[in-house]
Amino acid sequence: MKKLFGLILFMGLGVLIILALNNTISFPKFGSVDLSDRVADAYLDNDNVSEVGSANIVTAIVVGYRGFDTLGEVTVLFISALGVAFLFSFKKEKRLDLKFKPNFMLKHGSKLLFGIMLVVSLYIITHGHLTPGGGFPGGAIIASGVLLLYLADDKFRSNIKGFKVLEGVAGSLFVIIGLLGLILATSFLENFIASGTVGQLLSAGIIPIIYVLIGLKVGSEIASVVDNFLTEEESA
Amino acid sequence: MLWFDIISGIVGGLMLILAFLAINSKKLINSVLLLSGLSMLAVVAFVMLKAPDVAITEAVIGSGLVTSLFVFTLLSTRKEAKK
Amino acid sequence: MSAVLLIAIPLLAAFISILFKKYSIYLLFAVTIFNIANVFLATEGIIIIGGFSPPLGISLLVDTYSKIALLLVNALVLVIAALNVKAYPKYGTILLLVVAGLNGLVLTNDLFNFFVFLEISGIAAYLITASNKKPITTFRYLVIGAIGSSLFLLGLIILYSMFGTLNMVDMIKEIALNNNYQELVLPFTLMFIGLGVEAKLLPFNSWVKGILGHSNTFSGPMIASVYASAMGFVLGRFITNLFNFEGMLLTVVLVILVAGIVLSDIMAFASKKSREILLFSSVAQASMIALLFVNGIIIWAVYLIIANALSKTVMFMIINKAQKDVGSDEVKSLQGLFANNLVIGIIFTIATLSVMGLPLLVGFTIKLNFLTELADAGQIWTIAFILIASVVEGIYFVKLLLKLWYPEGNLIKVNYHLSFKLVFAIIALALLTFGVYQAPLDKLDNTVDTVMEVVNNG
Amino acid sequence: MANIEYLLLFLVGSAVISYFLTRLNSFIGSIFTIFATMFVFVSLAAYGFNMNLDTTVSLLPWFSFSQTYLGFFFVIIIAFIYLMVSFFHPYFLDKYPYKNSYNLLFLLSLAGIIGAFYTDHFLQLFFFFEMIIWTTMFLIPQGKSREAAVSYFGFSLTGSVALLIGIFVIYQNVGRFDIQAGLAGISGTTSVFVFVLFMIAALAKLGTFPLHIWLPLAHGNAPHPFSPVLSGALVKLGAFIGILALIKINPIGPVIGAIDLALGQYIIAFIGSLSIVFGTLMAIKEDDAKKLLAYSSMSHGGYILVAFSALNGFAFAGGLYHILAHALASAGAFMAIAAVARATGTTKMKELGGMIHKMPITYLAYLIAIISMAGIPPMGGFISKWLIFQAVIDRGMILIAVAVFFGSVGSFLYVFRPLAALFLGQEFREYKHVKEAPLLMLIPTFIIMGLNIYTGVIPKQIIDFINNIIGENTAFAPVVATTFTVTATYGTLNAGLIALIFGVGVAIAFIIFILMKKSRKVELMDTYTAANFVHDEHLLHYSVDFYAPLERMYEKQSHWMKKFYDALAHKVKEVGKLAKYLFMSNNIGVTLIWILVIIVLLIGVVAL
Amino acid sequence: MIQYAAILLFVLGLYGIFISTNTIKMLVSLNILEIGLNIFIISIGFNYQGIAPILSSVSDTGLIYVDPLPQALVLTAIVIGVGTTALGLAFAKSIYQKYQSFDLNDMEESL
Repeated sequence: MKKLFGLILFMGLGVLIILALNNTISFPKFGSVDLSDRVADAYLDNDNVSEVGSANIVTAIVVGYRGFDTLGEVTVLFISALGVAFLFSFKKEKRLDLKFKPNFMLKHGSKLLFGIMLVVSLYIITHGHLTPGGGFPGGAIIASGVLLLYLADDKFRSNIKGFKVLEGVAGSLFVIIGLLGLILATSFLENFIASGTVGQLLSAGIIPIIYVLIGLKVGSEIASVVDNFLTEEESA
Repeated sequence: MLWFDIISGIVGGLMLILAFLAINSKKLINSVLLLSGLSMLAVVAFVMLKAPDVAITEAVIGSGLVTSLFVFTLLSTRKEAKK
Repeated sequence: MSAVLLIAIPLLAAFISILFKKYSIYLLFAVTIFNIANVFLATEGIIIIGGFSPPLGISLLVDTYSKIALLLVNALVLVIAALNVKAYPKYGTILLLVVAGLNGLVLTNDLFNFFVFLEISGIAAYLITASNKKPITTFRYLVIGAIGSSLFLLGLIILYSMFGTLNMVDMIKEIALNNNYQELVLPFTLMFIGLGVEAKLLPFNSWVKGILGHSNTFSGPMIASVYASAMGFVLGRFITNLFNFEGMLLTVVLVILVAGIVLSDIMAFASKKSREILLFSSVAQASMIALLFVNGIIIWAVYLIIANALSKTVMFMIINKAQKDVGSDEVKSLQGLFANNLVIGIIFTIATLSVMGLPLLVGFTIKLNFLTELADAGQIWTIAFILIASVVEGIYFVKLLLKLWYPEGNLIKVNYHLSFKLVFAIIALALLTFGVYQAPLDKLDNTVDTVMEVVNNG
Repeated sequence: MANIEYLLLFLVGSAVISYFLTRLNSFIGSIFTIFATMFVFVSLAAYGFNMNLDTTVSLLPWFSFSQTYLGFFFVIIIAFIYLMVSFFHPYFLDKYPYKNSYNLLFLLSLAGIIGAFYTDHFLQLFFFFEMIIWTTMFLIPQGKSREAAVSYFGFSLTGSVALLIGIFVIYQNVGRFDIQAGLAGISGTTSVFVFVLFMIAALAKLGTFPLHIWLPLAHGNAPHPFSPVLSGALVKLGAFIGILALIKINPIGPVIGAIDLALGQYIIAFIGSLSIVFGTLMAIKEDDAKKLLAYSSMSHGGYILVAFSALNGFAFAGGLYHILAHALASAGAFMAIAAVARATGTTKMKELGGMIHKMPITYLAYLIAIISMAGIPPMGGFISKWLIFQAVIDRGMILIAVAVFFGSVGSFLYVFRPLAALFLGQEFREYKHVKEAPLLMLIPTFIIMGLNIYTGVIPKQIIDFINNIIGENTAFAPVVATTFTVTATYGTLNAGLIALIFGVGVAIAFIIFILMKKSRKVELMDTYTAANFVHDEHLLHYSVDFYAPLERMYEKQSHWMKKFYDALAHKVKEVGKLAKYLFMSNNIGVTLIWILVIIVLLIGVVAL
Repeated sequence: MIQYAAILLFVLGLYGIFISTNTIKMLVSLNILEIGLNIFIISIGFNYQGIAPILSSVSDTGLIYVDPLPQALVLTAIVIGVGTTALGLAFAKSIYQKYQSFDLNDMEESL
């Protein structure tokens, strides 16, 4: 009864929101957005594009125009990784037992696969300013590789301390690059390296550098979260 | 445009159905897997909406990592539940 | 110095601190002290980030209003962390992130950036409340908080699609040009609810009971005073500059807030647990602060935030410490708490009387002044409701005070550390001093008459 | 130092000093308090009568003061009561749990009172009101009961909140907080509104009929030396607000033709008379002497209300006179009972008896006080009641006149009960070693005794001063008075002559008593009835079940008001629980529903 | 169409949180809500004629792009969502360790 009642109620809310949006004249109709009166128009402006130097405008926005958001976003991930570690900090811990015997192929194949994934992720991260992708998916792929290792081997335990160091250093470097912008240029996170030619690998100023840092940070954070989820308190 | 609307209608409808099933499924693991499927459909939607960056990220993070975290949580408690 | 350091330095310190876990708390002290100094040195105006001019990039906004907020937040975090350094030493990194998040909330001039900081401080708050050892209540807080921030995000996205900008100052100008309030009701409602969840306005705040009702000397003051005051300032900025409630929306918001005040006080009246009494009182105060902002009484709302933060810090710390030592927060089992702790008792009494708004304390000055301004605005019914609620408030606080002062049966023993007494005494003295000597308040009055000077200037 | 501001600062300063002195030694601290109070009283008396107090403000910029005859009349009475009571402090303080703060709060509340009557600004009036409330609120629980303090605080706060709302209504209409201008500036519906709010404040402070529950609780359970202040001094704040509402605001309403009186005033007079009747009936059955006197305070509050709502020069004068007379009488009575309570440790009538042998002076003080209270010549209470009767009859307010007479007769019935129970009758064994109160406590006893008689014999100076107040605040004709007489509509009262006759009568009776003294002291158990020995000494005590038939009559009805307020508090609590259930649920779904409701409401109503 | 579906997904997420008492279910619903929100955000920048906002070279002119800003926002929002979900799961797990259940109704003293 509660389910039906709730469904009607909340679907009603959804319909109401849709109706309200349709009634709003300033709200553009789906599929016919006019960018000319939006900030986004400026991002696609040729002068701005060559100033930032990133062919992928989304990357230009994520790391360039709204780099501060990204710093915050990394921080969110950082703090939730911290929190997960905080909640799972037991006196004695052990690997979660997945209860299946990995065979030889799986054990070693997974390591090979991990290597491939690492390379792929590095490619994605470093080409973030040219092609879709970038630090977040790249970092996540690194983490997925680690996850794969965990799944393939029941005894596998990564070096959490290493992740922590990587996480801390990458994060610090991010902020330090930002501060360098404040010192060398005029404002925080400002680009202080020549942008180069749009479309080339070594272009877009600090964007690739930051994206690499983001990739490392995201990767290590998610990996440590995964690690935390795969440990449990050792029952004595 | 018409094709876009038709396909997006199908994708949207499927997503709604998956979401409803995920919410109402009896078993938690089914619910989590349905969520993963929903996430995959979202990737399709993102691609259709010309957002490749988002699609990649959602594919890796949304449907991959989040699902595995859910599964791990369920796994880690499974044997205790049997007791 | 650039105001961006107020966010960047705590973040840097937080990232570094996980490498040196043991020293994180000292890093926190250094950073908050640095921040407090920085607040005085920071240049006012729009601070550009990333080298892109405002509508393109993210910018920060520094004015007197945000400086007061920053000062209060950083100083309170410093004090609360210092007092809890023995009991809760592990929270250095999280507190650094809290500082960064709340500073960002107060400073940012970009709606989406605001959302990001809302999430940072929100997640930090979940972790702080994890120290309550009540994971269920924290989980509930997390879910409600996530819903709230999602609603906020939905609202701001609708605003973006309507006006094509995320910059707050820009947005305000665009909205003024558009001049059709009808269209803004949906996004503003969503955003107001989103903020209301975090600012614990009444119908959206069911998490408060679980969180503050089981709080300890650390989480209690952190949520009830640090977060409450930061959210109060933020809510003020949104209400006075962006929302500018009109028509039906104004009516509904006023009703929500007035009902929030009255009902929270009544709920406190019905409570038998000391922490519940305090938490309902702070819910009432939060609604009161929002009500003042809605009515455009900025300066007294700011004072109310400050006074409330100070007194709630003291009250929560005293009660939560007693709860920890006694093992119960029922008023009945805390009877006679102050019989052995005279100084603490006097300080608690001063803080309580200030919240109640009794003469000689700063709460009275604030109450009388904002009531006068409400009367100027013709809100006689609001005044009546506030005052009727204050009768209820007075009665439950007096009941609480009398029970805490007069022992029944065995004397309970609670030991307060000297540092507690010292800090609290200073706060109580401040409440007393500003209640009697108001010249400095009047001076501030002239500088904070607008919440966002930049908007008004051009 | 005749500057009000300095006086206030002096009081605050000496309050702090007294705290530390009392900490050192409660006796020294109390002596200091006496001197501080005395200093304030003397300064007020020396300069205030001629309106010579300096009202300039230099150190407290927020404040502004002005002096009126009306304010001074109240201030000097209350300051006097404070001074008298402070003599009791050295002997009582040691018993209280927080004796250090006793003197501090006592002096602070005096500062509040002086401020309240001298300010000319509404918000400051409220400031001082609240200050009085919270200082005294912490004094009361030092006595017997904490509930009493909560009840006192609750009703007082209700009153002051009503006052504040009224103040803001005035401010909204007049645009300023000036008391005189504000009261003069409102009219029409607004003035009715303000009148109602102010009257709520007055009724709450005065402890009259619908808002009287706190009175017996607070008076009965307050520390013994504080009860006289409460009853003699603090409730008079209500009378002050009442005057503002009834005389100054005086809203134009429908006029009742037969008695030529506005409906508002008539209602208040009716409430006053209800208060008289209720107070009297409740006092008759009360066993605790202090509670009995508290109910008598309630009925006297009714007299004051009736007097001011009659809108008549004699009644106005009578009301003011009654404020003075009742302050003196009730202070005297409460102080006598405090002295007894100090010696015996109880105020229950059935546990006391025969104190006249041990404490004759206290007995005399009590006797004189209750004579005044009952309105019997030659005490002050007689003159004031006489004036009020004149006015009530003059107005033709039949119903109210009946109540007023009933109260007068009723007070005979109850005031002598404590007299008989406490002081007369047989001695209890356990009080064998009781002694008369110490000299320091007898000083105020004597002074008040003297003043009680003075107010009843020589009304001239008092009436003259009251005439000043009449001239200042009203358009009524002044009351004609000579040294010993007062003249009203239906004749002239020669108080001096009556006192003389009364004095002669007493003297004759006393001589007869001395000459023909044949009484014999009987032990309590030294008696028997119906040939049975008495085993339980308490049962024979003749104040027990004195009005048993009467009591049985309204046993059931007596507590309905209290029940009403208890039920109110209970209802509020239930609303709170309901609200907790509705808003503070553990179920996230409930919050979601609220979010949904508000979005739907706003979008549905506004956006679509 | 997809925009409406997004909003309906959003409210379905709310509905899921409304009806479920199970911590895992709540987090699943929260994720549904976030997916809906993300699609909605992307959809407000969509244009039927638009192409993905990646330039092949600077000289390209006259092309219509979809709004890149919402995409950047969603990128951020997704990661934030993961953070919240991970933390929520961690809390769910610690609730489980304390009460041996994911269902909040099973916990008597849950207050």
